[in-house]
Amino acid sequence: MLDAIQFSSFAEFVDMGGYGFNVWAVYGLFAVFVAINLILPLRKKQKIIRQLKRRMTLDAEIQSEDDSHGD
Amino acid sequence: MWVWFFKLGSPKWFYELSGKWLPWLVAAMVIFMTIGLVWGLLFLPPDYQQGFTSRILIVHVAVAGTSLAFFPLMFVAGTITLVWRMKLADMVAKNAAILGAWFSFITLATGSLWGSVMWGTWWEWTDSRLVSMLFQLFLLLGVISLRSALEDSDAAAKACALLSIVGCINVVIIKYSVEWWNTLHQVSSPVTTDTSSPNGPEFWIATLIMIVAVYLFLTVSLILSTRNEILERERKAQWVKDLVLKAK
Amino acid sequence: MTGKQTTTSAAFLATLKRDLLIAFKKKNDIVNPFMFFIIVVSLFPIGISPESDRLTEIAAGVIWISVLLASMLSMDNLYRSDFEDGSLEQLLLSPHPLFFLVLAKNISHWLVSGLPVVLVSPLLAYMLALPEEAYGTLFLSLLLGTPIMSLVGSIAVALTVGLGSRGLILAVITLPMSVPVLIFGTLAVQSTLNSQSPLGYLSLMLVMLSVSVSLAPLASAAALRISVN
Amino acid sequence: MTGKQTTTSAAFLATLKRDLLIAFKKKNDIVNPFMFFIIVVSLFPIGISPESDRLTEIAAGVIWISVLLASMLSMDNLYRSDFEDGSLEQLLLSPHPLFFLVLAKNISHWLVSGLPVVLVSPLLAYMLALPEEAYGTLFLSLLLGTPIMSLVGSIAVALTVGLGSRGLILAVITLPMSVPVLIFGTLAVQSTLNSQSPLGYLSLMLVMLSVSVSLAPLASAAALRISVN
Amino acid sequence: MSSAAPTASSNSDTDTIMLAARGLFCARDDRVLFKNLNFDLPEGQVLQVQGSNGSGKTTLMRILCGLNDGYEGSIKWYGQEIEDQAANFFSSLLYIGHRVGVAKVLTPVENLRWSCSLKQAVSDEEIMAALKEVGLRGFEESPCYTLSAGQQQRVSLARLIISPASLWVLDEPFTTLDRKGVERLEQILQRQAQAGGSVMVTTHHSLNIPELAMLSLG
Amino acid sequence: MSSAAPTASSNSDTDTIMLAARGLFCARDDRVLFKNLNFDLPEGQVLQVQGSNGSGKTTLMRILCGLNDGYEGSIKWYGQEIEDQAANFFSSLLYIGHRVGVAKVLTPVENLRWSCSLKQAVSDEEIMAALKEVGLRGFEESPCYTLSAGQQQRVSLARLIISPASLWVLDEPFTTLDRKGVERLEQILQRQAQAGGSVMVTTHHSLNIPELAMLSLG
Ligand code: HEM
Ligand SMILES: Nc1ncnc2c1ncn2[C@@H]1O[C@H](COP(=O)(O)OP(=O)(O)OP(=O)(O)O)[C@@H](O)[C@H]1O
Ligand SMILES: Nc1ncnc2c1ncn2[C@@H]1O[C@H](COP(=O)(O)OP(=O)(O)OP(=O)(O)O)[C@@H](O)[C@H]1O
Ligand SMILES: [Mg+2]
Ligand SMILES: [Mg+2]
Repeated sequence: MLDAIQFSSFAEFVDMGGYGFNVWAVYGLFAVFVAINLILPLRKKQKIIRQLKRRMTLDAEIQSEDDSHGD
Repeated sequence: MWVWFFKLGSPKWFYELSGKWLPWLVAAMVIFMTIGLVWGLLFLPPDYQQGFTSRILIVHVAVAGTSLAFFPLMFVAGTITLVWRMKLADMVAKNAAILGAWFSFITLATGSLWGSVMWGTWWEWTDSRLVSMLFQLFLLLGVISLRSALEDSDAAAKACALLSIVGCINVVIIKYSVEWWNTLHQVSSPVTTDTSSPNGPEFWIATLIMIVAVYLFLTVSLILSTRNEILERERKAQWVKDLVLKAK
Repeated sequence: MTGKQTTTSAAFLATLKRDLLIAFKKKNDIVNPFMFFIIVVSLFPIGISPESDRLTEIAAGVIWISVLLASMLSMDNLYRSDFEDGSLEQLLLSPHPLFFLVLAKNISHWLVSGLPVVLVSPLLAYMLALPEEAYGTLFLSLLLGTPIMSLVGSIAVALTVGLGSRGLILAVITLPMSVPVLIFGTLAVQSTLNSQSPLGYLSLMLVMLSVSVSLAPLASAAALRISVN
Repeated sequence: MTGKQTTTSAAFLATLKRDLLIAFKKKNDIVNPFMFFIIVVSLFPIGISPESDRLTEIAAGVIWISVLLASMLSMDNLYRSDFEDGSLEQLLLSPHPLFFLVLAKNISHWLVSGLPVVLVSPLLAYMLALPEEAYGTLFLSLLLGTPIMSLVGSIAVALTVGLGSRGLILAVITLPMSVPVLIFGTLAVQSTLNSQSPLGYLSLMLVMLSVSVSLAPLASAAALRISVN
Repeated sequence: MSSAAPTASSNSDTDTIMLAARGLFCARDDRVLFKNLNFDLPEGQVLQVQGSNGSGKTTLMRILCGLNDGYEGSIKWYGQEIEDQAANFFSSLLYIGHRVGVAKVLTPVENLRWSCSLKQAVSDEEIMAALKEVGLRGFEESPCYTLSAGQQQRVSLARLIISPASLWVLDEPFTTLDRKGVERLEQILQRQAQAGGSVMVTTHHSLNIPELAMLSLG
Repeated sequence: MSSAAPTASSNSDTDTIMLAARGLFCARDDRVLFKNLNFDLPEGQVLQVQGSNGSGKTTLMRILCGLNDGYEGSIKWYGQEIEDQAANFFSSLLYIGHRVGVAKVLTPVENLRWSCSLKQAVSDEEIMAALKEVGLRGFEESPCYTLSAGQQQRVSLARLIISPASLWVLDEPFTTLDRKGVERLEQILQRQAQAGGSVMVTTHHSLNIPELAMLSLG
């Protein structure tokens, strides 16, 4: 299987037959694109949960404050 | 059938179901993506004409093909929003517009990187695929900017649904008219877009794997952002509160 | 409780008349698109080149794009002031089908801001040194193209009518949609210049026009209901 | 009665911050001029010709005219919503010199809607096949030209702020005024293309810029007082 | 600002019910404006909708007119769902909201000519008479942007005099009226009720109208 | 709608006169709104401007604030013409008109932060306290387009609580306020008068404020 690899050295791999910049730019862009669109939603989920938690404690505070005013 | 349909419309139901599916989808995505990328980068033999740049093509073609799916998707979601008032459809549509803009942009960028090798130029107005993809991007950005401009989320949902439907019809018209327009310019163009380039079967298998991988990625990303949207919009629902409390 | 209910055609006419009346009172609604068109066209000889050979090449495209811009940007008036002063709500609460009332508003708007631009186009074609044989085609293509753009633009205006910042978002939404009209319009002129018949393109535009007349007001009406909500 | 009076610079900063805040909340104020610019530019290859030789000839002119249009049309937001909700009256009733408050609004507006357009212009220059050596000059000339247009446009917006129909009238008033900027801007690019130094034109634009910074806000302030009357 | 108890008190139960709302629920941004709101509007009744700022009066009025569909519950017009007979309902409805529907460039006469003709045929004499009745004599031909806030409101109120609509929905019609204007409007509302029509009106004033029913929100 | 007799009645002549108008004349479109209008506004006085719709109340208020210069006559601020000391006058003036000066996209806090900072330095705590006092607790961070008509008006009224301005000019500040809001605003006006400030206010209500002076137009 390893003989099917098209490159004999790392330098050749990087060079991509002279089109290194374009090939790597495409793969790099693609990687960034995929990563961003997976990582951002995951991070956003964390943020939402944190916010919702804060909101809930705050609501509870206002609630208890209002209750004590009501007395 | 209808029971199922309306059940799917319930955000809670979708959240739970998608939670079960996600690991499998992610696993499949990782497998296909790895095979596709490793094969593409390491094993794909150079094309006799295009050399190693055919490695660009498997990514480009996969992303380009997938990005054509967005307007139909938004058309369907928009119809559901307007006719059945299903909130879930709008949550999907909102994120589909954003993801679709990303896909269109990456199609343009990878296409340009490919073009700079094949044509010696990064941009070419005489290619109808380029031009119609550019206008698809514009239309998607239009939908996004309408959404961000409208303050009321309910009105924004319906407005964007309507615009997506009108936009979908337009994408089709634009695509054909640009193609037609372009055939008239082919003669004098320095560039010939030869779609039937002599790539071997290996190339097409690699491309196919990449296409599957990219579709899986689209699904996963869309599900993730839709789940976020559900949490935000349903934040008052008891099940979301329980879920938040359970999360660390 | 006197008075009897009006027919739909009476309501259609009343709306058409009212909108024309407002336009004639404001005058700017009529004059501005027209002026804008002339000014934008005349920027090109300044910005690009005053030589007539060069101008001939770009004439049709420049005129078409300027018409497109003038027509998009004039759309802003279509429902805006009605929305702001509450007349739009009254329109929506009418017992008559909204389709016709919206159509009346669209027609009035085109008469006031599309037609004058089309009428003056031969003059600008002359100033940009467009060969004479293409005047007719240019005129006809604009005559068919501008109502399409008005009708399609109307949907976008209806969607954005509640927004504070205007103008640009409208253009951003509708300009990409008018690419087909631009393509067929300029191709028609081009083919006349190449001594071919432009009839194919013109009849295509006619088809597009009839489709938009029958569908766009529906979409506009739906959009208005959404915006007023 | 607590609190002490603010200095003029604090009021200036507060106004600048507020306007930027509004722009970032609305997002569209930032994105739309930018999008409009790109869309309008890409209509030209479709309307005129997609061939790069032809495009090279018109590139500088098309980019400059599109910038002009984007910049004029984005002006509409400058005082409009403030007028409608009454904030403008509050501004006029401030004890600080109106010059600085108006300047703050102008600066914020340019940062938000002028600068992004200038920044993206090299990309479009590439797409329109403008020769590479002219990129720098185009960029610089736009960087000098857009604030001039914002400052001059601001006067026209201030004069028309009370009018119902917008957008176009503004363009009709200001486009003719910005012809000199267009001329010098395109001449600068042209002279670079002809391997001459564009410095003369650019320094002329610099002079125009400094004159407008010092005079235009005064005129805008006066115009605002008139409009609110 | 809280969910309202359903408190409409109709004066006589034998009257025909014109408009009936059952189980109305509306929430905006997670705040429940009203829930399980029920009321009947019989013929010949003036119903004042009361409530503090932000309690949902305007929202309720727009829901009834079909201008807002963000609600749950049923609204019936003479026993039938409104959606099933929209044209019928709309031709019996007259709504005047916060924005009064008066185009600034047109004169009062021109404004009325259009807005009335959406519903019924009307002659210029009727319009002139109505304008006179709301105290705009002498302003018939002035463009509306030269009128003061209260005068513009009067233009829209002139529609009440012309209109044969049996249901009036008025959102704060008294705000900018002077004292005489308020009295005159009260008379007009009363006249409508006597003629068998009905009125729903929001206001923070206390109205001087006999047999007034009240609906309180939050 | 006719030329007004000058009818301002000040309560005590020994007070310092803050604002003095002499021989004011204003005509719009040939109709004389008021002529030879004279009045004094001493420190510590609330002056209600009355008049029917279209009598020129709004016009008068805008003239006093320098927003309208279509008049004749003299307006003095502590004995000196206003034009000669504009900055001085403006820093003591707070005007709230028909359009309340509340940007829709901003939150109440952001709105107040800007509009107050045009005149004086203010802290966020003061703003929060003021918002609480006008009954907007819980709405501090909602964008103003989600507020009801009355709530938006309350945002602008919060400025009264923060402001150290000695002259308030308020054009129909009561229109969309509910009953509690009206009472609270009356208290605020009274407090201003007790602290030695003055208020000019137009409204069609009868205000429940002791030692109220009246100025009638038309
Ligand atoms: C609708 C979107 C697009 C689709 C479906 C698409 C699809 C494809 C496919 C299937 C090929 C392979 C053809 C072959 O085997 O040679 C290809 C090639 C190519 N694409 Fe795209 N593409 C799209 C958009 C773009 C864009 C936006 C660009 C540039 C910005 C671009 C630039 C290229 C180039 C330069 C080639 C090589 C053409 C050649 O072989 O001569 N494409 N594209
Ligand atoms: N732009 C204008 N052009 C001409 N006349 C005007 C203009 N604005 C107002 N007027 C006239 O001035 C008169 C006074 O208007 P103003 O707004 O001051 O009245 P007001 O006393 O505030 O009335 P309201 O109680 O209705 O608010 C009105 O009769 C109106 O016709
Ligand atoms: N577009 C919106 N988005 C979110 N919330 C809104 C929106 N419009 C109104 N609301 C909320 O709905 C509530 C009711 O508003 P509404 O205008 O119906 O009140 P109202 O009873 O008419 O008050 P007012 O007496 O001040 O006119 C308000 O508290 C407001 O915050
Ligand atoms: Mg209300
Ligand atoms: Mg007034």
